[in-house]
This record gives sequence, structure tokens and C-alpha cells, in this order.
Amino acid sequence: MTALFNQPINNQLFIPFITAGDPNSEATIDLALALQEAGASAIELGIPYSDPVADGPVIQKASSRSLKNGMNIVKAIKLVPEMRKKGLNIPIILFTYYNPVLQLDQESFFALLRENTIDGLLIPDIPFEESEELREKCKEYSIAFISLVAPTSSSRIKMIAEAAEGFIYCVSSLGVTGVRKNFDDSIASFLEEVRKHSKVPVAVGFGVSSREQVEQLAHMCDGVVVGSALVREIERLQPSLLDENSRRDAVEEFKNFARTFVS
Amino acid sequence: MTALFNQPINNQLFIPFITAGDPNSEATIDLALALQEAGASAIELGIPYSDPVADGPVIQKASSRSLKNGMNIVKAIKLVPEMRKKGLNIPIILFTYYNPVLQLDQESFFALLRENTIDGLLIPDIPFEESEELREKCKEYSIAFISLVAPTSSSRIKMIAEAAEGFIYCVSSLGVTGVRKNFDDSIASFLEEVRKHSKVPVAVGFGVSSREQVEQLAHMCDGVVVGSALVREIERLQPSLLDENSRRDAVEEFKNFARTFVS
Amino acid sequence: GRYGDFGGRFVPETLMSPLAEIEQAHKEAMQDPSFLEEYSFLLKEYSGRPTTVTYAGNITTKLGGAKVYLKREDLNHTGAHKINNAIGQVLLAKRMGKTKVIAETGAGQHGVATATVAAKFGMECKVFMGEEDVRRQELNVFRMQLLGAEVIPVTSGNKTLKDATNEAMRYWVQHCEDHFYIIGSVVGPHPYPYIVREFQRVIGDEAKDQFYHIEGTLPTKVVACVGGGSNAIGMFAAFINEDVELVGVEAAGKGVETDMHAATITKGTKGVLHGSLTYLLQDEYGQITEPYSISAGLDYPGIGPEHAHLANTGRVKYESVTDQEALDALEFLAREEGILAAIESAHALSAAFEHAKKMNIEESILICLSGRGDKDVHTLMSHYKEVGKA
Amino acid sequence: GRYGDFGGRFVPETLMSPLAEIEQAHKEAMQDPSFLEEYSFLLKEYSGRPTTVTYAGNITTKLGGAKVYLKREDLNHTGAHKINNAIGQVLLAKRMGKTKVIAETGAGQHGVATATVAAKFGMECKVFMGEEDVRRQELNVFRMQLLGAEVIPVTSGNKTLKDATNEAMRYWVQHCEDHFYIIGSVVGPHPYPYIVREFQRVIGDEAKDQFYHIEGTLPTKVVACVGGGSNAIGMFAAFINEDVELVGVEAAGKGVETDMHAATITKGTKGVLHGSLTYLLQDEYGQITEPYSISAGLDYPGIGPEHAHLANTGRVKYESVTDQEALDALEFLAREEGILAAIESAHALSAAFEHAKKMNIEESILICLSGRGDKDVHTLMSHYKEVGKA
Repeated sequence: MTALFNQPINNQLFIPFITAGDPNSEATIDLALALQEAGASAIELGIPYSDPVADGPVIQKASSRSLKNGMNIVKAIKLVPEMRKKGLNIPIILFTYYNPVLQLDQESFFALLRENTIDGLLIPDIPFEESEELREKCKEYSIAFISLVAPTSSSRIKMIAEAAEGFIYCVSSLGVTGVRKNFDDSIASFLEEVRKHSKVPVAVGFGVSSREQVEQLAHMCDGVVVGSALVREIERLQPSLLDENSRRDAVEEFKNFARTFVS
Repeated sequence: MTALFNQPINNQLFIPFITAGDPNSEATIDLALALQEAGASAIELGIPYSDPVADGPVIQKASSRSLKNGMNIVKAIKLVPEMRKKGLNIPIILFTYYNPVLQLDQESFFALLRENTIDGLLIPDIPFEESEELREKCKEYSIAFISLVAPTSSSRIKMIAEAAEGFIYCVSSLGVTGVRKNFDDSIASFLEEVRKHSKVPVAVGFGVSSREQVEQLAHMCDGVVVGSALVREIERLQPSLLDENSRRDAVEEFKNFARTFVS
Repeated sequence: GRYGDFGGRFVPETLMSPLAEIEQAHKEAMQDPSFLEEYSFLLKEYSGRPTTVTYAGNITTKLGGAKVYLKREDLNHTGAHKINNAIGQVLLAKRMGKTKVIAETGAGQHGVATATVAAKFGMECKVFMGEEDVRRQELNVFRMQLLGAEVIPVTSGNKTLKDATNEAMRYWVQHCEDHFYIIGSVVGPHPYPYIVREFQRVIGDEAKDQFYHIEGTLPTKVVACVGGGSNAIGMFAAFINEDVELVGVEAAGKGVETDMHAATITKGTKGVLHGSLTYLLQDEYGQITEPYSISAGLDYPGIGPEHAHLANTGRVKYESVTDQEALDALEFLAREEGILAAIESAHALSAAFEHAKKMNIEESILICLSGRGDKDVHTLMSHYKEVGKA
Repeated sequence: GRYGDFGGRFVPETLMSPLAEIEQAHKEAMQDPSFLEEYSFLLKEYSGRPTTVTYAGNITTKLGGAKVYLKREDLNHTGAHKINNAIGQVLLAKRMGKTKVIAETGAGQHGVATATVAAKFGMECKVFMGEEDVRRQELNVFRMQLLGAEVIPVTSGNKTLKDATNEAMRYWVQHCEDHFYIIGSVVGPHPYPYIVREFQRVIGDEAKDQFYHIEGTLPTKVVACVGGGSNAIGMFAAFINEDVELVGVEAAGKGVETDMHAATITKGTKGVLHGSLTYLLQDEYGQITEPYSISAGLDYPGIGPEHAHLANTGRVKYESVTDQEALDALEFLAREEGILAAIESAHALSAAFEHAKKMNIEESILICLSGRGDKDVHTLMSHYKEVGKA
């Protein structure tokens, strides 16, 4: 089994998501470091994609901003060593749709991941049944293949949870990523079912957007994934992040915002 | 048999057409007198109609000008005594589509024609087969029922020509009224066929618009009907005809134009 | 050539021989098995007949009365019943050796049908269309042009169907020697009302069989819209000698109490227009008045002479439906059954729905859905914009 | 769920169970005589099937080669083959107890078909449509609205079919518990490509019988256009095991040598889009590139996975046709046969005409005329204006 978190988990995991290259490569590196300082347990580094069907409008927009800047899967992977150089030591999970992966020769792709110190791989449009080969490869390269489960997974939960590596990503409600006001009441029983079968930490994502929600979820899971809420903040700070003179302050502001999700 | 022309015909008949009420009633009376002075053998007085399918654009426009002035079949008929009062003594042939006639009680219509000294009746959309009752009535009221024959009439020529009264109106070529440059060569044999069967004068109409054409036709028939060419002249003179001060000059000009058709 | 007092052949002498030739050619054609076979073959293999009869189950439930059935002439090639007649007449034209055809059109359905068969038979085609209708039905104008026809906008009168017909007749008078005039409805001089009926009776003949196959009986009532009246006559022909109530529906425009309607039978008087004696909208001096309907296909001041006769004898009951009632019925059918009717046909729908409500579930009503509504989308859009619904 | 290497089910986990349920429901439905009966009944009594096969005699003569036949899917209710599948899927939705449906649409034909069956079955309906297509196909947008559907303009990407599909999938992910997604082509995750093919195979099954009835043999070649490829698969299904040459025709837009085309098989590479592995137009990093075609129905960067497989095995030959070639073929068909084809279908016509020329009169070619061109009139008008022909 490929472990993502080396230490036993004491407190809740905070796994933030940012899009590589949004608003540019330099900012992405600084934002990753800020997230570590804010208390992130790991970072999901999103590869921008032309057709992000699992994402809501906030991340879609980040994707197209990043694509316009010429970001691609190879460049994004190569940002990680630069983050490491600046002191990043938490796990990096590459979040990418399947198609960009498919276009690379499989061996080179995994070599690239290893060379660039990527710790995990999350592909939202690869369901369990289509992922066997990739999971094998991940094991071979000691990369955690992150699985998702959804409330609709029902009888599939056991199968997915038992095979999960790194952490298991629970979709908080039906849907794509995005900010939500409230969670469905049924989430408690869903998470309980997942925990019953999972040997790895159980994190909840899709729609976690406030401190209150984090607290609400705390007793039901091992952590949260926060995406759209952070990306929206990056969107808001974009002008300052792009300006050399104001970037440091903007990154600081972002860090303070991110910190609100950490218990 | 109802005779239209009391004297034997010495020279070519000139039968002009004008639309009653175009451009107004007063002008129509003056124009009729002018035509008599110009040498007209009879006058076709057109009743304006909303859907004049046998007429070309020139007479269509005259029709709608006249209708806008409030002209109708009864008013038009009642113009004739006023013409007579001013000295008109040539035959007046009422040219009307069938529908306005149909809306009047038949007896009153014929009484109206007689009272107002109408000499002939020409209905372009009543073919021989549909006209029996009207022809009977015309006989009863001593009104000449004018028949049309067309180049397409072929085997019908004999039937129509033999029953013709007043004069027989030969459609010069296929078509509706209007100004034409040339006549079809086949007209000669068509007219010959008509003359063979007709006991009344043979007049040619539809498209006669110049002195040259009148001369060209002279040896083949007993006369011509001229419509659109005159109505177009009335259209041209409309402003002067509507102005009390210039009407006399305009009527004089019209008379001179009409005279060009008389041999 | 008469239907009771109505019909006849009131045309300039020039047309008398051509009409007699058409009458003769049609008579011979209808006795010629090869002609009838070609006509049937084209209806089937080209236009896709038989058109189906659809049970409007949702509407039946909502109205809570008679079972509602639709004869789907909208499924014909080119989208309306007009093609049945156009195919028949072009075959007649071909038989007579003509290579050029003309037609008048209101909504453009007959124009499209004529342009279509002209293309299929390699004939030159001119379609006369009122300028106002050219504007209302721009889709159909372009369709005709694409089919190779020349569309001639007519600027006289109200610039609608009546004026287009006048102009077509004028053109025909001048060119009858080598042109065949494909009249689109059961109007015009004899033998046209008869010819068109015979080429449209396939609607009723099919529907009667199909309905009998479904219900094992005849419909209680049969309803069709009436402009000139060709879909209605075609539908009624099969039921006229049966114990079936027949209803023709005219366009009441903004109301028969206003002067903006096309309710010829309801409000008209006898007269002669376009070659036949029938009911007309006219003034006391016999001047034809301008009709009005939101539907370019019903915007006509006359009516087929056979309808005038059927109204006179009482065999067919004629009613009228306003613009708004027709549009409401159109929308109701679209929402409930997923079928977009032509505004013409929606007049029949509206009247039929009112009848259905008052009938019981043992009874049934068969409606002629004469055409599809795609061509009317612009008219509908501007209407909805006007009333603030879109 | 695989066709050779292609197909599969590449979707977010949320959709896995709903897809499995649909697969199971479809399997059961196809073995349930009452389901099949209702499907057939609706095809016949509602949509007017069977659609006819028309011999294009004038075109055959002009081309001087193979006999040209047209399978007339344009005569279906709503004007295209899309209704076959929409009827099937709405019945499946009903069977599964769903009361809300969603759909994506490009040309609007599938959107109209879905809105239509949603109205007929009293279901709430949302149709996702790229904003650019909303503009290109305003007629169909209004038709959908009139049928009671909500049309949701999609502003992402190129604002065409791909983006509409993305948005429909996103919406479905969020609402899959009570919504049924009626996919319009043989694309998407398994079992959609299979379901859609099974609901479209009626095209080929009918055409094969009809053709055999006419010619006493099978056609030499069968040609159909391919966007996602549902009309083509439906047509090919009946001939795939026969000795008949099959040709699929993609949109070459302004030319496959330019970057403005939608020739996915001709120019694409393997990848995953909308849930299945197939050929795609994409860059080296797997970003989907924006396709282009004058036809909104072919303007798609992917292709049904079964087509990808059939291209790979060589069983079907795929060719491409430019905008201009398609328009020329459309005009040629209109002028010669009086049939106005959809621009989509005109791609098949163009390729087929080229084949026909090189064949002999003993041979024959059957073309799937997948839809009628009324919806394209605005596109055609502006095209002709641009090239100065109108």
C-alpha cells in the first residue's frame, strides 16, 4: 500500500486544490508554499483542461485562464521541484482529467511523476473499473492512486474503499466541484459506510467552502478537500498576484484565507 | 339584334376606353366629350374594380385611383346622362367585371342602364357559356352585349361570333390589357376567321397603343379599341386634370393625343 | 362545373379553351391506370404517404371529452397536404406536354409544394406571392428559391393571397399556351375545384380507413380548417355520405364583429372571384374587401365553391376561430403532444377542442392537421414578443 | 462496453451507478415485448414510420453512374432521425420512473426531438445548447421553447455542441438521481453508444427491406454523414454483416488541411471525451481543439466509439466533405429532386454523388438523408449572401 501521509493523523486533514498556472507559474509556486504554511496536509495540483466536466464554473474559469497562459500537463508537473526547492515538503497530488494522461506514453508519464516528486494521482473521470492498469502502475512507482466515492456509489463503496490508497475522496453531495451553502443530511450515513471499508483517511470534498462546514464535517471524516473556495479567492486576487510588487501581500492574504479552513 | 352603330360604317371604328372617376367624375365627363370630338365611334366606360384580373398595370392603377375617390358602379352609370347633357351622342359601353353587376338586383341594374342611356355592356370575365341570361336581358332592354374572342378561342370563334351584338371585341394577342410593341403575325388569320362568322363589326383591342398599329390593323378589321395608351395619358395629365384652372388645357392635350388613333 | 348555385367558370375568354383542355386531360388521366399509378407511387415513395393518424391522448385526458385524433398531413414531404395536389397537377401538366408551371401562394406551403414538384419534373416555375406574405413567410420564400423557383412579390391590394392569385391569373392569361397554372386550393374556375378535390381526397380516404382500423367505427365529428378549403374538402370527401358531423373552421382574425377577419362563409355574400361563384367578403358594390388573418394561408376573401354549397345545404357546419384562439390551441398541442401545427391547422384544432369538451369519451373527433408550424415560427415569435410572452 | 479499443465508461464516480442502472433497465426493456411494442407503436403512429426510400431519378441521370436512393429520415416527425432515439430513451426514462429529462443539442434536431417526447410524456425538459448554435439555429430554439422545454445557452469554449455536452454532463452529475439524460448520438459513456444504436437501427432495418423490395438485391454502397454518428450507425447496423460497402462522411469544414474542420477520424487521435475512448481532435497535451463545420450537427471534436472501431478495422470507409461541397450537394438535390436536405445530410449526399459518378448503372447507392433542411435556411441565406449568390 502506498502511503501518502507518513505520520499518523492527529488532527483533520486540510487538502487544498489549486490550478497549476493560475494566474501564472510563479504565483502557483508561491500559493502552494502559502498553503503549506497555512497548514495544508497535502496539495491537489490541478492540470488545466479544455473540458473539465467534473468541475463547476469557478474551476472551469481557472482552467481556461491557465490554458491561455500556455500551461500543460508536462509544465505543471515540472513546477513541483521548484516548489520543493523553496521548501515545500507536503505531498503533492496531481489532479488531472484522463485525456491529457492518455496522450503521454505511460512509462514516461510515470517516470515524469517520480522524477518530479509527485506523491499522488487523482483522475476524476476514471472510475474504478477503468483504472486497474493505472493503479498497478501507481503501485510500481509508489504513487498513491486516489479514488473517489460518491453518495450514488452505494454498493460500489466497499469495492472502492477497500482498494483506496493515500486517502479516499468522498464527494460530499451529488455534483461537480463548487461552493455550496449546505450539505445533505444523508452525508453522515454515507461517510460512515465509507469509513467502515476504508483503510486510508476519509476526506470530503466538492463544495466545502467555509469554516462552519469544516467544523460540521469534522466528526464524520478525517479531513476536507477545499477547491472552488480557494480558486475563487485566487481569481479575486489575480491582479495583485500578477504584479511583482503586490504579489507578496496577495499571497499573504490568500494564506490567511486558507488558514480559516484549518482546525 | 341590338345595333350599336346606327350608320353603316364608312371608316375604321375608334373605340376608346376610360375608367369612370379617373382622376375624378368631372374629368371623366370632359374626357368623354373630348374623345367624341377626337372622332371616337363609341366609348368604353370602365367601372373600377378591386380585382381586375383582365387588366394590366396601367388600368389597375386607374381602377384604384378611382376607387379611392369613392367611385362605384351606380355612380359611374349616372355619369352618362351628364355627358349626354353636355352633348355626347356616341354609344356608351359599360365595361365592368361581373361581380359588381351581381351585387345589384338584375332588373334594377338593367333599368339603371336604360334610364341612363347606356348602349352596350361588356363583361370581360363572363364567357359565352355563362352569359346566356345576361344576353337575354340585354336583348330585352335593347342593350348590346359585347362579346370577346381570343386567339385561343379556336373552335369557339364561330359560336361566339355568330351570337355577337354591337361589335365583336377581338383580343389582339394572348393576355390582359396593356401597351404592346408588336402584334403576333398570326393575328391576320385569327381576324379572318372571326370576320367569316361575324355579322357585326370586328374590333381589335388589348395592346393597341400607336398610330402605326392602327394602320397595321386597318385592313384586317373594322376598328380598334384603345385603352391603356389613353389611360396612361390620363395618368400623366392627372395633376392638370384635377386643377380647375388647367383642366381645359389638359383635356385639349388629351384630345389631340386621342386623335392620333383616328384614321 | 357547379355545386348547387356555386362554382362555374367566370374567366376571360382567353382562358376558356385552356380550361376545357385541362378538364379533358384530367378526365382522361383519371381513367388512365398508368397515370393513377404514377400519382400513387409519388405520394408513397416521394411524399411518404400514407400519413399516420395519431391519438392525442394527453389532450383527450385534459379536455375530458371525446377522443381526439389527428390526421398528420404535417408529415408529408414539404410539410403540408399541399403536396398531394401539386403532385397530381404536375403530372397533369406533364401529360399535357407543358414545361412551365406557375402558382400563387399565401403561407408559401403551396408555393413550396409547386416549386418542389417543378424541380422533380424539371419544369420552370414561377410563384406569385403577396409582398406582405413574402415578409411573413421568408423561410418558405428562400425554400422556393433554393428549389429553383422564381418568387414574384405582388404589390397590389393588400399584398396577400388574393392579390397573388390575381397576378397569377393575369400571368396565365398572357402565357396559357405553354404554362400550366397549378392552383393550390379548391378555388378558381372549373375544373380546378374539382381537380384539386380529387387530388386531395386521399386525405379522407386514408384517414377513414386508418380510423376504422383503430376504433372499429367512424369518428363522430371531423374537423378541418378552411381558407380556400382544399384540406377540408379532401378530408370531408370520404365522410360526406356517412353519418359523421363535418365542421369547417374559418379564420375570425381579430373577431368576426370587427372588420379584420377572413370568415367568408360566416360573414360573406355571394359573388364571383377568381373564376367561380362563391361566398366572398365584399362591399355592397361588389368590391372585394381585404381579409385578415394571422395565418397567411387563411387570409383569403373567398372560399371554394363546394364549401359554399355545403354550407348552403347545411351538410357541413362552418365556424370561425380568432387569431388568439388558434395560437392558444397551437401552444396547447405543442405542450401536450409535442406536435407543432401550422397556424392554419391550429384553427381546426381550436374549434375541435371546444367540440371535444362537450362530447363524451365514447365519441371521437378526427382533426385534419393540415401542415406543420415550422414556417410560422417567425410569426409566432413576433406575436409572443408583442403580447410580452417571450 | 467496448468496441475494440474504443468506448468504455470514463465518467466521474457519481455517474457510475446511474449508468449501471440505465444499462440494466435498457437490457430488461429490450426483452420486454410491451416496451418494444410501445416503441414501435410510437415510431409508427406518432413519428410516421416507416420513412420511405425515394429513387433520385434525375440525379441518377445527371451523374450517369449508380442508381441513387435516399432513405428519407427527413420525413420523420420533427424532421430528422433523432426522434427514433428520443422516443426510445424517453420510454426508458418513463420505465425507470424519471420525470425530468435533459439533453444536449448542436443543430437543435436532437433538442427538438427531446423536447417533443418530453411534452408527449409530460416530463420536465432542459436542453443545453451552445450559444453560437442558439444563434445559428434560432428556429429550433423557439420550437423547443414552444414545446415547453427550457433551452440553456452554454457560453463556455467555442459555444457549440462539445460545450453543450460538457454542460449537460455537469448538470446530470448534479441531478442524476431524478433526471434522465437523453444523449442524442452514439457517443458518451457505455451504455449510451449501444442504446442509441439499438434505437436507431430501425433506419437500416427498414431501408434494407425497402431497398430489397425495390431492387431485389442489396445496395452496392451505403453512405451516411457522421458527427457523433447515430444516423450512420443506425443505417450501417443492418448492412454490417452483408457484402455492402459502407461509407461514413465527416465534415471537412474549410478543408482538412486547415484547422477549421470536424474530420475526427480523418485527422484525429485517440483520446477520452464525454465518457468514451475514441478518436478526437486534440493537441499533443490532450486539450480538445475546437472543431468547425458550417453544420451545427457535425461540429463535434469526437465521434462515436463504434465508428472509431469500424474505421480501425476498415469495415467502414470514412471520408470528409467541405462546407462548400456539402452546400453544392444540398442545392443540387433541391433543384433536381425537390428535396431540401439538412446541411448535415448534405455531407453524405456530396460524398455519395462522387461515388455514384464512378459506379455503373447496374450498381446502386443508398444514402441516409438524415434530416430536412428547414432549420438551416438562415445559415444558407447568410452563406449565399456572403458568397454573393442571393
